[in-house]
Amino acid sequence: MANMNMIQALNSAMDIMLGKDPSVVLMGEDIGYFGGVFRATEGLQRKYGEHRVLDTPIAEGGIVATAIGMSVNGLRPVAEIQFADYIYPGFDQIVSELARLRYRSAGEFFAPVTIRTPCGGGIRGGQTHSQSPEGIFTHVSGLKVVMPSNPYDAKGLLITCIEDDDPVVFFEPKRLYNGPFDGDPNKPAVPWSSHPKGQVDEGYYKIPLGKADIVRAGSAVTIVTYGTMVYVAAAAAAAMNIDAEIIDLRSLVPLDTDTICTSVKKTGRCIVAHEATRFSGFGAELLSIVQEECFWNLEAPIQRVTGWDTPYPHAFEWEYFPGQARVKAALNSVMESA
Amino acid sequence: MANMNMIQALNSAMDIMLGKDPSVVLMGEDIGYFGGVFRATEGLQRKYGEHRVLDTPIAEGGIVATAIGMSVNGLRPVAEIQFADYIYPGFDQIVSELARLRYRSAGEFFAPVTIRTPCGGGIRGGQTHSQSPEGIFTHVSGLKVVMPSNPYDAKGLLITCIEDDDPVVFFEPKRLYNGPFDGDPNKPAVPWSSHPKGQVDEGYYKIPLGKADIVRAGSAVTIVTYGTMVYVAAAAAAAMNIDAEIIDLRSLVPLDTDTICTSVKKTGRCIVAHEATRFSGFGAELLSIVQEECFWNLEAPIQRVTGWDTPYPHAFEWEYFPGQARVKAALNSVMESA
Amino acid sequence: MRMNKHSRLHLPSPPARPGEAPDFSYVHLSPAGAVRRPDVNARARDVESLSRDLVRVLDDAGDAVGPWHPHLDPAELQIGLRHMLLTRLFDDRMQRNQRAGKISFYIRSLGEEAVSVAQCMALRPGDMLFPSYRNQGLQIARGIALVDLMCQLLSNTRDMCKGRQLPVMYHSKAGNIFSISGNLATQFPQAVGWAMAAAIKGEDHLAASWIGEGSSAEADFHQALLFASVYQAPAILNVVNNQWAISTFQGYAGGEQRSFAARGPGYGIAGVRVDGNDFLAVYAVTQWAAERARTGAGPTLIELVTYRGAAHSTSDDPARYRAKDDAEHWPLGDPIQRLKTHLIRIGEWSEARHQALSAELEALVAASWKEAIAFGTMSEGPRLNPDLMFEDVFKEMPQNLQRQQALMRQERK
Amino acid sequence: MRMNKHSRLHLPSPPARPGEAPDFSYVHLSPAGAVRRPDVNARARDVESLSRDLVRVLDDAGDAVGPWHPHLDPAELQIGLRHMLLTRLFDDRMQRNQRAGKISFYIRSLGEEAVSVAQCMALRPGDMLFPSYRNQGLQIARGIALVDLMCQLLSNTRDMCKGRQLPVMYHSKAGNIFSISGNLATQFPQAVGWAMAAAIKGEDHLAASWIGEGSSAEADFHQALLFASVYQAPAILNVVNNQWAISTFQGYAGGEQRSFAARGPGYGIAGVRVDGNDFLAVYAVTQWAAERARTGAGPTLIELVTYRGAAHSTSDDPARYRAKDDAEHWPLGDPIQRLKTHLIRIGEWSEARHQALSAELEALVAASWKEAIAFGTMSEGPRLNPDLMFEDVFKEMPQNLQRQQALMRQERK
Ligand SMILES: Cc1ncc(C[n+]2csc(CCOP(=O)(O)OP(=O)(O)O)c2C)c(N)n1
Ligand SMILES: Cc1ncc(C[n+]2csc(CCOP(=O)(O)OP(=O)(O)O)c2C)c(N)n1
Ligand SMILES: [Mg+2]
Ligand SMILES: [Mg+2]
Repeated sequence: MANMNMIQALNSAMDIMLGKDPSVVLMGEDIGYFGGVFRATEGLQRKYGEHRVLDTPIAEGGIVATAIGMSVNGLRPVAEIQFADYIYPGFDQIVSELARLRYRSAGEFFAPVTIRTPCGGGIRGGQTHSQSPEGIFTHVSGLKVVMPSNPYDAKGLLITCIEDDDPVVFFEPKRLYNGPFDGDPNKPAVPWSSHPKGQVDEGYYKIPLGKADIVRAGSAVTIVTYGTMVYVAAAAAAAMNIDAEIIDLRSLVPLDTDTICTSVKKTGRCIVAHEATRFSGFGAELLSIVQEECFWNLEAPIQRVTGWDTPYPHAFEWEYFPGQARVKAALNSVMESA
Repeated sequence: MANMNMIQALNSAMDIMLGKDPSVVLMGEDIGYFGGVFRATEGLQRKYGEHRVLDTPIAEGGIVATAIGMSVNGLRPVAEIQFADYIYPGFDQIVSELARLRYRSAGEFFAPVTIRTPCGGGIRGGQTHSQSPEGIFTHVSGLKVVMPSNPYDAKGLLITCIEDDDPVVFFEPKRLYNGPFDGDPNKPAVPWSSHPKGQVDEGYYKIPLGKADIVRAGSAVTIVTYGTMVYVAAAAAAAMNIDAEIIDLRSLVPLDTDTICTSVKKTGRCIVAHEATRFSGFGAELLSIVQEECFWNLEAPIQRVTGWDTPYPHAFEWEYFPGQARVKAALNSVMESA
Repeated sequence: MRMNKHSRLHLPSPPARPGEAPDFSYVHLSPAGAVRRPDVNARARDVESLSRDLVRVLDDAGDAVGPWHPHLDPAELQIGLRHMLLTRLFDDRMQRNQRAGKISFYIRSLGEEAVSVAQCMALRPGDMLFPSYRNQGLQIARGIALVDLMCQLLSNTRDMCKGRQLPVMYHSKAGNIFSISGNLATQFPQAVGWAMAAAIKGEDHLAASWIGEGSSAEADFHQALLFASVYQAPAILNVVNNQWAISTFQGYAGGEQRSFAARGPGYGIAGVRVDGNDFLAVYAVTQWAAERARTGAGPTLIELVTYRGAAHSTSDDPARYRAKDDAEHWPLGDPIQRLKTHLIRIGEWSEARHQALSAELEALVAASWKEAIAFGTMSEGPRLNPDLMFEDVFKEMPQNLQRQQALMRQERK
Repeated sequence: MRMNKHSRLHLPSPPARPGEAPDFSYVHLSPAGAVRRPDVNARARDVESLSRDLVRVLDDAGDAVGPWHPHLDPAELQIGLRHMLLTRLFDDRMQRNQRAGKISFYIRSLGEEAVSVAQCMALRPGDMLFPSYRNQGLQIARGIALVDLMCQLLSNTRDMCKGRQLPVMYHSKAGNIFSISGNLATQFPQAVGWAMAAAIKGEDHLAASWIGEGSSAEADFHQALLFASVYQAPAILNVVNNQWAISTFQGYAGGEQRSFAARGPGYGIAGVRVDGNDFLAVYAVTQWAAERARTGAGPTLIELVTYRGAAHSTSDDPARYRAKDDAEHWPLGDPIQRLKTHLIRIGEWSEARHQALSAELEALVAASWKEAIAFGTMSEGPRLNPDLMFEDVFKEMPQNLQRQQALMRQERK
């Protein structure tokens, strides 16, 4: 066990996989010699060579397309998209090709590509360094969608994704790279070294996709969330002294419906929370599933806690970000309802 | 008034706008000399000239990008994407640019572009001529999203969209081009000439965005839907002799939440129906809104009727398509629940 | 060029619309044998003229001339003729089947058979092919059984795609032919990625891909050239310039200003323009490009100048947008006729043998069709199990798809 | 080139990494005055050599020589010098402000000032500019007030973007400068669309756009060139080759094989490679391109060869990936120094005047900053109303945003 922040844990996962499986290659903008703008691939090119850790042109479409071709030729590319906000030039290759290759070729061809990309706000990055587009990808049949919330999970999930024979979009909430964040920008930053999930096994281990983590058991209300909002929601519930059961989904597709519904059937109340914009966000799917499966158990309408339906505004970061106040309002509403 | 099918109605809308406003230009693949693969622009290049009705390279990204530039220079481009399945190469320009230009420039620049694109299945088009990606676009702040279900609405809505100063993605359910379709492929095709909404005013008229149409008033259950499913749902309810209130949304963004909620508060039961895949589809947003706004009125869980979560399979079109059987199952469930 | 008196926007126009006389004077031709054949290791910048000229081997008389003459064994040429003829007869029959309502959709390659057949024959079986929908000649030259292609067209119980793709969207893992996409040009940079992987693994296979000149307008064309150039990937990137993209003339893909091959040198990639209806020239140029790829001299962009002899697809009617007898005036003739003439001229073929071959191949097509329909047609015989709809979305079927599969079964009761 | 013994993938490498000696021998130079100046109406295919050569006017001594000498009025040159110097001093001060925590982020254009300033001056006020984030010289040369730029950097109450954009993402409707996007290269084809509209309307304005050489790898680069070629749009497409894209050397954008200007001829577009640090050459080439655009001779692709003198942005540390003293060895020198030397040489400038100008401009920057911070800073003074967050998503605020705005207000109580 070692102290690792999320970047180090991701680096460790890739290090281990490069060492273990000669078919694993990393590729992306600035990821080679430089080690990535967030330094997730630091040292890996030096260790494994330029032909295993490739710098690429600034062309997200070309990165995804060539990764598909490489994977069809037996490699297992892990492609970094520098910011999730820049994934759209690769969208056609992801949606029309990566996600559908296995299906359209009746399983003869498949593309075990992992796309890693930092997402989310809270870093004063403005509208093009703060987006949370995960919901869009969850609507694309054939893609797996993962978002860890801590170093331990990040490493185990990334190893699982790299070994998975299906394509995965792996979102990394960049505000959590250096430590958990409870939504209050005025508090001093907390490092991962002071958090149990910052204790990371140095060796190879996996965390299965489709298994949510109950980060806090509780009986009063179920909070279904993932990424940064795990900490924001926990802090808000704690501040209100509400015995919330907090579920960190970790993988959005496949989705651990059982854990969610078991919890809601127990608590009878539910909020879903994410940073992404509200309208047609992934929260709508979560809410829908809970409504469909747990309707008769619900004692109050399910509430969504989300970013507002605007682009991410640079100067209004903390009015935009779904912080504790927004969670509390939802908790209030869901607890009060009778 | 004249008999028009949906193609003729769309053609009439563009004809009128080309005639009325010299800043309107049409552009797209095969739309000029040829008149479009679905013939929606037939005759318009001959009538208004090659510089008003432009054939373009096969490059959806370039089409959207140049349309944005043209609109910033005072034109009002109506761009056709030949099939909605081919909109993704233009996705970055739509999401990162078209949708956000007004916001990021604090209103100084804006892009009044209308993107028309045929969507949906039921025409044996296989996975790349049958998709219903509207849900994705509804998640993008700054875009309006419209889908008419009949010639009369198609014309009035398209004129509104062209005149609208915000960007719009205008989806045309291609299975409805020639007539309403109740989901049964074995019945003889019904032409628009035998349907009241095939009677179309030949002149200029508008239908506002954000106003849903109650195509059938009823008291037993609310069916919230749009596009092809309007007819499928109506047929299923009729066959079951259920007094359904059927709401044709017409515009998804802005959404007529009031009409939906007023209806559900009256009926106490609701299903939402669309052709698109279920997981994170627009139905999830509709369900969520109804759950949030009408929870205490609901007598049964809201049900979703959708395509399955797979690509659109060529050989299994009618097992895939959400036909009357699927609507009936949902109606049964929502009506039985006590 | 027509334009409104105010607009000064340039709008490309084809030389002949319906009712006008065909005019191919815009096609720049070089005489057969006239274009030099640079060393396979020449640098891209030193072979730029190849992107403007037109490599041709067969002259009007049917003789093979000049430095690009590949000196193939007559037996090879006969195989090439056979594949091309089979491709055409297969197309003819499938077209008729579509018209008769037996398949839902079809796309012919009439007049373009040399492209796929000669290129495939110039490559090795281990080379990976990333075709477009108009490369059925690749399937045939790689020896995919007609009945397998037909079963795909029928979406029947032996359909390699398990009913999931439109007709003609074949693939063959065993034959090293990639799955065809309905989305134009996507395979072009994928092929480059495949080639990059071959290089990373130190293997000497190459990847070849084909797109239409219209599709070269897509972003993926640029991505393919760029990545191929940066990593000097062992790839052959082919633009089949058949002059039309549905109704849109090649000028709308940029062909009015410059050849498509000329894009290559702009990216530091060798670009070669070749007579796409000249089996020998296509073979020779492909062989040259393949040797470049295998010897580390980098990728090649080949523009195959040909003509779409038929409608775009069974959904199209070209009489609406181009001169009716255009194809007959095409200056580069018909690829099958030209190879046949050559073979006869060198004493390795005859009208009689041609007749016999035609008859044999027609019989093969007919027999294959008979075999194929035994596995089911659109209206009769066995049908694929709709359960298959839910497989292969993921490697393992997730819970929600299992549930949907169960619901689907219930619906069908 | 380093590679594993098995891999044969080519991997571009910069000539010097940290600790290595700078080496710019890869940069192909032409002597000042050596490159011919074709007629503005020359066809793209007839000016291909311009895409390989390097247009230069100022020689090492500071004299202006050769056919591209634009013979500008000394007063014009002095204005150019002033704009460049102001750009640099503005950059210096903003960099220091960022380091002092007064703004969140900044991007300098150190060493590239001639690109924006000379190009802007060679264009007309009605021409529309589509800049990247490293073209602050355009804003300055177009006369946008420093205080307006600073208020944007501060996201304060006078911020033209109403707080919605990262620092440096300016725009000016009145100044005909388009809104800068954080997404690379998107503005390139938009500029072409703007130019197409100008042509459709029969106006003789042109559109000019700028991207970095690294960004030319994006699909939008291809779309811009393609649409510009097809419609012969009155556009000037500029690739600023400052050799680096964050940590990535220009070889990874394809520059190892061929110049970026050379992409132009591949699309049938005139391509010109110009010394980006030579104010006169940049001016002359831009003027030539503008005349082409206005006279219907079509678009031009200009590669401006320069060097990124500073870090990519305030978030970057180039010592991690390039030789420390690289910039000092850059063979094309410093644009401000070079124009200054020229002006002195022709007797139109002096060290004393330069000192005085520097002092004046520093005072202007300081005064502007003082004015700007009165409208609020990150930590003090007035602050934009967060209500603004919900405006301009649509022209009219829809119901759901009104509701969210109300909720936001409640949260803040
Ligand atoms: C991304 C995308 N856009 C549009 C289409 C519709 N489409 C199918 S084929 C075609 C024309 C392609 O022409 P070309 O590339 O020249 O190939 P050819 O048909 O001539 O072989 C078009 C526009 C598509 N399939 N994919
Ligand atoms: C689509 C997209 N991908 C990646 C980035 C991240 N990024 C910002 S600047 C930059 C480097 C650009 O280099 P270049 O185009 O050469 O311009 P320069 O910074 O040298 O002026 C990168 C990769 C981005 N902003 N947008
Ligand atoms: Mg073609
Ligand atoms: Mg650069």
